[in-house]
Amino acid sequence: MNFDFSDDQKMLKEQAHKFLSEKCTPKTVRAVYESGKTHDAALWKQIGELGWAGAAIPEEFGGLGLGYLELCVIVEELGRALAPVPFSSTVCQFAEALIVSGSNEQKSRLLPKVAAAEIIGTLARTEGPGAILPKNIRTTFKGGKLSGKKTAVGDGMDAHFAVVLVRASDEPGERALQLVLVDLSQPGVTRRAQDSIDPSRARAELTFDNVPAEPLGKQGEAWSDLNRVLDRAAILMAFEQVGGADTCLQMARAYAMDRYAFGRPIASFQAIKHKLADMYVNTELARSNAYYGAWALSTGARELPLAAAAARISATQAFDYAAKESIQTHGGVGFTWEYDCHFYYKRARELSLALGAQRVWKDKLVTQLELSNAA
Amino acid sequence: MNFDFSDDQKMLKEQAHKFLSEKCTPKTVRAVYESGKTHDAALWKQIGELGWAGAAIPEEFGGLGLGYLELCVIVEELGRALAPVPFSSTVCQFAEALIVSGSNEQKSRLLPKVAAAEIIGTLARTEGPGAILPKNIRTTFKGGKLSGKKTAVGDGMDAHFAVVLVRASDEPGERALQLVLVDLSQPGVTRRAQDSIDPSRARAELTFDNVPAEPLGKQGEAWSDLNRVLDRAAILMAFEQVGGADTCLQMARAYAMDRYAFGRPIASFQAIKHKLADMYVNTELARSNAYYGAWALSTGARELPLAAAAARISATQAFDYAAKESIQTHGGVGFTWEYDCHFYYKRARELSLALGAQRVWKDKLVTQLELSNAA
Amino acid sequence: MDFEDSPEEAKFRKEARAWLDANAKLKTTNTDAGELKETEDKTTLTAAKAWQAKKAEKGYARLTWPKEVGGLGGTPMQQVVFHQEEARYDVAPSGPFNIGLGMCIPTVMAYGSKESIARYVKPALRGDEIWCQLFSEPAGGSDVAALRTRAEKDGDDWVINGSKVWTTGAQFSDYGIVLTRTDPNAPKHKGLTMFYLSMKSPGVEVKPIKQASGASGFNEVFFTDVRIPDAQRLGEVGQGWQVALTTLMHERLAVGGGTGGMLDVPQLLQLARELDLEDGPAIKNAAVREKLADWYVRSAGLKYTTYRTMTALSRGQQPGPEASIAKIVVAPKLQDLSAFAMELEGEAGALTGSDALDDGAFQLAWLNAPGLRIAGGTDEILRNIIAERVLGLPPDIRVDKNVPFNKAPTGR
Amino acid sequence: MDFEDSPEEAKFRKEARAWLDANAKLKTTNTDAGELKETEDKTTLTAAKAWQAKKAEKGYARLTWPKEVGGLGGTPMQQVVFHQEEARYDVAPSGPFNIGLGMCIPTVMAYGSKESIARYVKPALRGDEIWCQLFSEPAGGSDVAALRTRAEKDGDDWVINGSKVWTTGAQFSDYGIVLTRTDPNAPKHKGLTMFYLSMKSPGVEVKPIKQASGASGFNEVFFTDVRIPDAQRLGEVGQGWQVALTTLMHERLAVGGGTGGMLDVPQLLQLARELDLEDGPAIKNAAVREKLADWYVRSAGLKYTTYRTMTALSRGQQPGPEASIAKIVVAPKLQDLSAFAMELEGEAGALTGSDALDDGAFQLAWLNAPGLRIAGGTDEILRNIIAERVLGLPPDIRVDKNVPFNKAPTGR
Repeated sequence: MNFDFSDDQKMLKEQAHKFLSEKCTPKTVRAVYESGKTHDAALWKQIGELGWAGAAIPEEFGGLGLGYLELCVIVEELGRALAPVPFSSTVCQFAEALIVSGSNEQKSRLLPKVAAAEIIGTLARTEGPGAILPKNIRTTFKGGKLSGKKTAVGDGMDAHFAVVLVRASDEPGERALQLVLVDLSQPGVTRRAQDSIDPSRARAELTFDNVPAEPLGKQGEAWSDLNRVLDRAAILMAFEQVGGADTCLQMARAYAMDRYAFGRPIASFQAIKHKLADMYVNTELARSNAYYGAWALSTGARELPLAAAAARISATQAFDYAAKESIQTHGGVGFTWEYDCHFYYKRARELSLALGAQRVWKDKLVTQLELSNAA
Repeated sequence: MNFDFSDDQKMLKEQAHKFLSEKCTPKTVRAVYESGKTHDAALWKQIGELGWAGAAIPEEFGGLGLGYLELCVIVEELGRALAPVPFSSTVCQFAEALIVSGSNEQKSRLLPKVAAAEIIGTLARTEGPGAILPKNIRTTFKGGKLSGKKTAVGDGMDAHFAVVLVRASDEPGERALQLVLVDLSQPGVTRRAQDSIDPSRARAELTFDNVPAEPLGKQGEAWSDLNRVLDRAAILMAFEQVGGADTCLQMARAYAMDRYAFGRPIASFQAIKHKLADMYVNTELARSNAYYGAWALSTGARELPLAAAAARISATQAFDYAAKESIQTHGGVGFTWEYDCHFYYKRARELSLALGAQRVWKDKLVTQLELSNAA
Repeated sequence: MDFEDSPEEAKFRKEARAWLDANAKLKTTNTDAGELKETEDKTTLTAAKAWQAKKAEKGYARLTWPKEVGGLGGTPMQQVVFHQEEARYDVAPSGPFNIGLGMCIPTVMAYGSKESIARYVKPALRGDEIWCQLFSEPAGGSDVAALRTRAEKDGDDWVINGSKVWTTGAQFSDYGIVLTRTDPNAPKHKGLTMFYLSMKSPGVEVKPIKQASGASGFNEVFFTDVRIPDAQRLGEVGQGWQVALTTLMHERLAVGGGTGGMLDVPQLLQLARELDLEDGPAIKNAAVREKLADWYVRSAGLKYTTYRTMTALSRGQQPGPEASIAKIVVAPKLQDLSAFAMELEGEAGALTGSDALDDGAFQLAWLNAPGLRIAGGTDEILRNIIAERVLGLPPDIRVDKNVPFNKAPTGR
Repeated sequence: MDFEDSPEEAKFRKEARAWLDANAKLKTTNTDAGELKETEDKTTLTAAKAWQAKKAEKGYARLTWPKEVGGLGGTPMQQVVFHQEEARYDVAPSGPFNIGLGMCIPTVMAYGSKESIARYVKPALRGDEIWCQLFSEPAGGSDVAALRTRAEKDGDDWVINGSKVWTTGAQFSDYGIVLTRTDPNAPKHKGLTMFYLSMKSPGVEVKPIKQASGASGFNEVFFTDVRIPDAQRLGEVGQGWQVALTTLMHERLAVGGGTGGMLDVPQLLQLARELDLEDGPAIKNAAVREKLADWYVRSAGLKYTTYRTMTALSRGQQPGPEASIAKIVVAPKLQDLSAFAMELEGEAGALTGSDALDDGAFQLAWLNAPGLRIAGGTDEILRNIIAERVLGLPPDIRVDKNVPFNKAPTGR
């Protein structure tokens, strides 16, 4: 049995932790919130220099080619530090879309820039509230030109490139869909900043007016490709969520030990002790599910879709619970702007919505159970 | 504002409470469990003499004609005492079926016997696990003869009469259904005792082989009639559930105050205090919803279906929680046969299933909200 | 059992309606004006004071108070009836005066001198002067009595130093009642003394507290050598906690009751009707329907619990303990329900404000919910209160009882 | 990261498999034989003893024990591997011996005389003699150390009077270790002394405890003037609690781990496939699917947590605290999941045994779930343990700490 990260991977995690505890403190997050900036450009640049963005990108495409297990431990630390950088959108989503659907030429052209964090990329799926279904996709791709509107696009104000889900023909259902790769610096692209739950993961509305774009992968395979990308992103971002949940637990624990009421640390009251114990249990379960996802992702196992859904659901539940009960443990100061709790509360919700709602993943999971018949 | 029972109704409740705390102790319930009997015949007889079974039955049909508010307070006390008598099946279900669908002749013939608790009646709907839908009803009624099989019939071994949901024609859907009234003493009726969660509410399988029976209400209206009966029974039995939940809270409270661990009553530990507080909150909410149901039932308000669903869901949740957490509060002794906790745990589940599962009532409730548009 | 007024209530409702018709217009929309942020803006405040004054002339400002002090000597149920009727009209909020009239002035009336009663009650009733309550401190939190703000005797005066927190309305208040520690060597509850003071006194500084939502509904108040005469003492020296208890009892009720105008099942039902999920309209989704039902029975249960409480009032009885459950039901439900709504919206649910569905009402509710679970008693404190006061369970073990306050463990 | 054996593990697995092939048949069905009720029947017990003896000859009965006492001096991971392999074969349960070999005999080995070790270890290992653990008492419960069973010195003997409860396997045990109070004037933990004794001693009476389900998995054991020589003392007089702590540590792990063969998501999935609900097949119902997913991620999370623990063992490290979460996840889930299954079945879900779907497996699980939430540490105690031992939070305040046991509050 060898179901844990290797010593080298743990060392990499430790290095990432050390770097971020110096370069990405809660002050860093607060600065982004209060400056009105969308992310910390300097930190993003350093992350590029460290090669983290390319950890899982093959060397032939300019990455370090370390592998996904290495990327997972890095993402966990980014999540722990609430790093205000476009890592998830660029590395966990955009890059994975290229890896899943991109041609060699497309990969060679863009992955090296991702690996160096020279570009920011994003994935644009949503056109409005509710379900994302083939029939709801109105953005069109005709004669190489992209037209339409996407909303709530992650890091949409900063992204240089986007992978966009579009309708490429009038056929019904999935067959009409296509993923396209678009350079957002072109004329015809209009961006509008949108207010969102987590300003350090700013979202934007992108309008396309006959913008030249290139197909990414085959028409008709876009829907299944997209779901493969989402599965892979779900596993990576589950580590981000586990990291966040773990920080909430540690913050709540530290505060409860330090805070005295009625002559005792509030950590000595069962209401607090049992709350923190539940946080711990949820986070451990989420961590174990995330590990299984990491294994599936790193080996390309056929269990990947099931592992991805389980990792995401478990991590989302753990982070949501830890973030809100950390505020509760802090009491009055917990919901003030001055304390950091609300950054995590907002990030937890942001990450829960980023790759689609819980119900979608729960449905996916049970579908996989029905297929595998091995719950 | 006059949203509470009257002083007279409260006095009646007090009398019922006094009577039952003498005549129906936990020992009475235990005796039924351990004797292998299905109910306490002597207690049932006394309840008949007190006229409780006829509290809401009009005087013209041999009842006291007091009204439904009076019946509600009596049922709450029966629930509180876990009375091992066929009151719910006979009074809350069978009698209500007669009142909703019966002809004057049928009412005159049977309601007086119900009021005197001279007969036991029941409602036979279920033919197997899962949903009860028109298409699933295979029991037939042709040429005045009843044939087929019903399962998990409440008090089925003791009932003298049953109201049975049957298929009276080959039309599709509800139109084929009919409620029929059948005398179970006739040849062709076979009863088989079934093991069930709550032996003091014994269930049985009833097989009908060409048994003469009479229509109750109109064919085609059976389905809506049945739902009206279930709504009315749900409100009455919500009081039974609230009574049971309240006893669980009182038992758990008394034990927690009396039981010392680590040199203190376990009632002084927040884990127990907050558990009991939650029991209290759930039970108060359930009580208030039940009151609203009582008002709707006693006035025949058009809000009755919504009130019934809310009362039932709320009361089921309160009793389920109180029963299981009362065991938890008792610790080791809580799940022994020797202590009484398990009687309530089992009764809570029995009552939750008796009138159909939670999901059915939740769906009903939302349907009502959609209609009323006044959530 | 019914929802009808008693004859007296019906009669009073008629009077109240007549007066309201004569002095205000019926609401056209169904918005709740009771929000604190609104009262921060000056014009609303001016309007509020004007409306308050009108009500005061008629005795409606606090109609349960005796006539001598400007009330009508009315019943609590008449108060309820008036609020029900007033809520139907498009009038300025009475929020800014609730704390003063609900907590501070009753304390002044109970413990103040004839002179101070004569001086302060009427202006407060008319809304000319607004009062705030200065109890909570950074060091206190749920343990209110652990406050550290010192009041030291200096001749006939007292000199106050320290700071208070979570003070609602301090930014527009003229006066406040302040709980101070006058004897640090006495056990926690025994060394306290209550005063009232002008918020305009030299050395009083008010700073708004920015919340996670970005808005500010509370303040910090700092006291630097604030000098007040002994005549502004309420109750005996060292008896401050007894004085405060009455006040606090009112607060729990006030906050506990203040759950109107909140997002709830109707808004979620509406959302479910508008949204399409993967398997069709959200309102047809079994999981959504179960959630709607679960939350509805809690909201309805609470609504009818309130009716039971009103009935007790209407029958001239003490309301039962069921009143204490409101906030513990409402606050967690709001947090879960609003998060669920965001999940229904999907990725677009991360948008807020004008970019979001319903102008981000669910998102805003979700941002405010944590505060609601804490302000006026955390979920945990409220469970303790229900366990101890309603169910009569033993209090938590107190290690700081009978210990001099300055010797009690603080971890420092 | 993978699920493969290390070379050593692979090698050992091969050996174990070869031995098992030579001595047992592979399972045909997938039933879990570890149930206690089965071991109550004599034939199963005889078979269990025979199989245990076979394993003992090879050193597989407790292969982590040193060779001198009949083990193989193997690693914990080899123990895990052997259990994995053994579980694939149709062999008699080892349940009856787990408590003796897991808790009692290690205590004897740690505190017993050379003679007693020489006398008792081997027969227990071979299953010739079965041991039980006699700690819990009616007055104790979660507060184990509050036990009252007295042991009084009489010459060279001790005379034991009192009673124990929740004793697993007492009905077929030959010996037991018993924790007694030898000094009621000392504080709770200080007045205890541990002994071992023959369950056949005069004055020992075993009575089964009937549970809510009607079955009996535990016993009460009564001691009336049971006389045992001082030579059967384990550890010093008054040191009983220290002796017991090792034993208890093992118990938590044992019970915590014992969650195999339980109803879980696969069975519920199967049920959902078979049942039709109002809106079609249960498996298509969104609310059912969400429940399946919620419970699946907890089961899977626990499974992979166990893999992490095994990995630590495999790497020769101490397993992390994550092992302590098993029961707190499994027990409430079993209670909720089984109740949910009954709800799916509707009114027919109230039937049990042969009249119910799947022979009432869900109904039986629901009847047993409350016991699982309590036995071997209640949900509440386990949360305390996680909070204190894993997160390092302060213990609950102890009012009975340095109080003489017979002066400690009992409410009597």
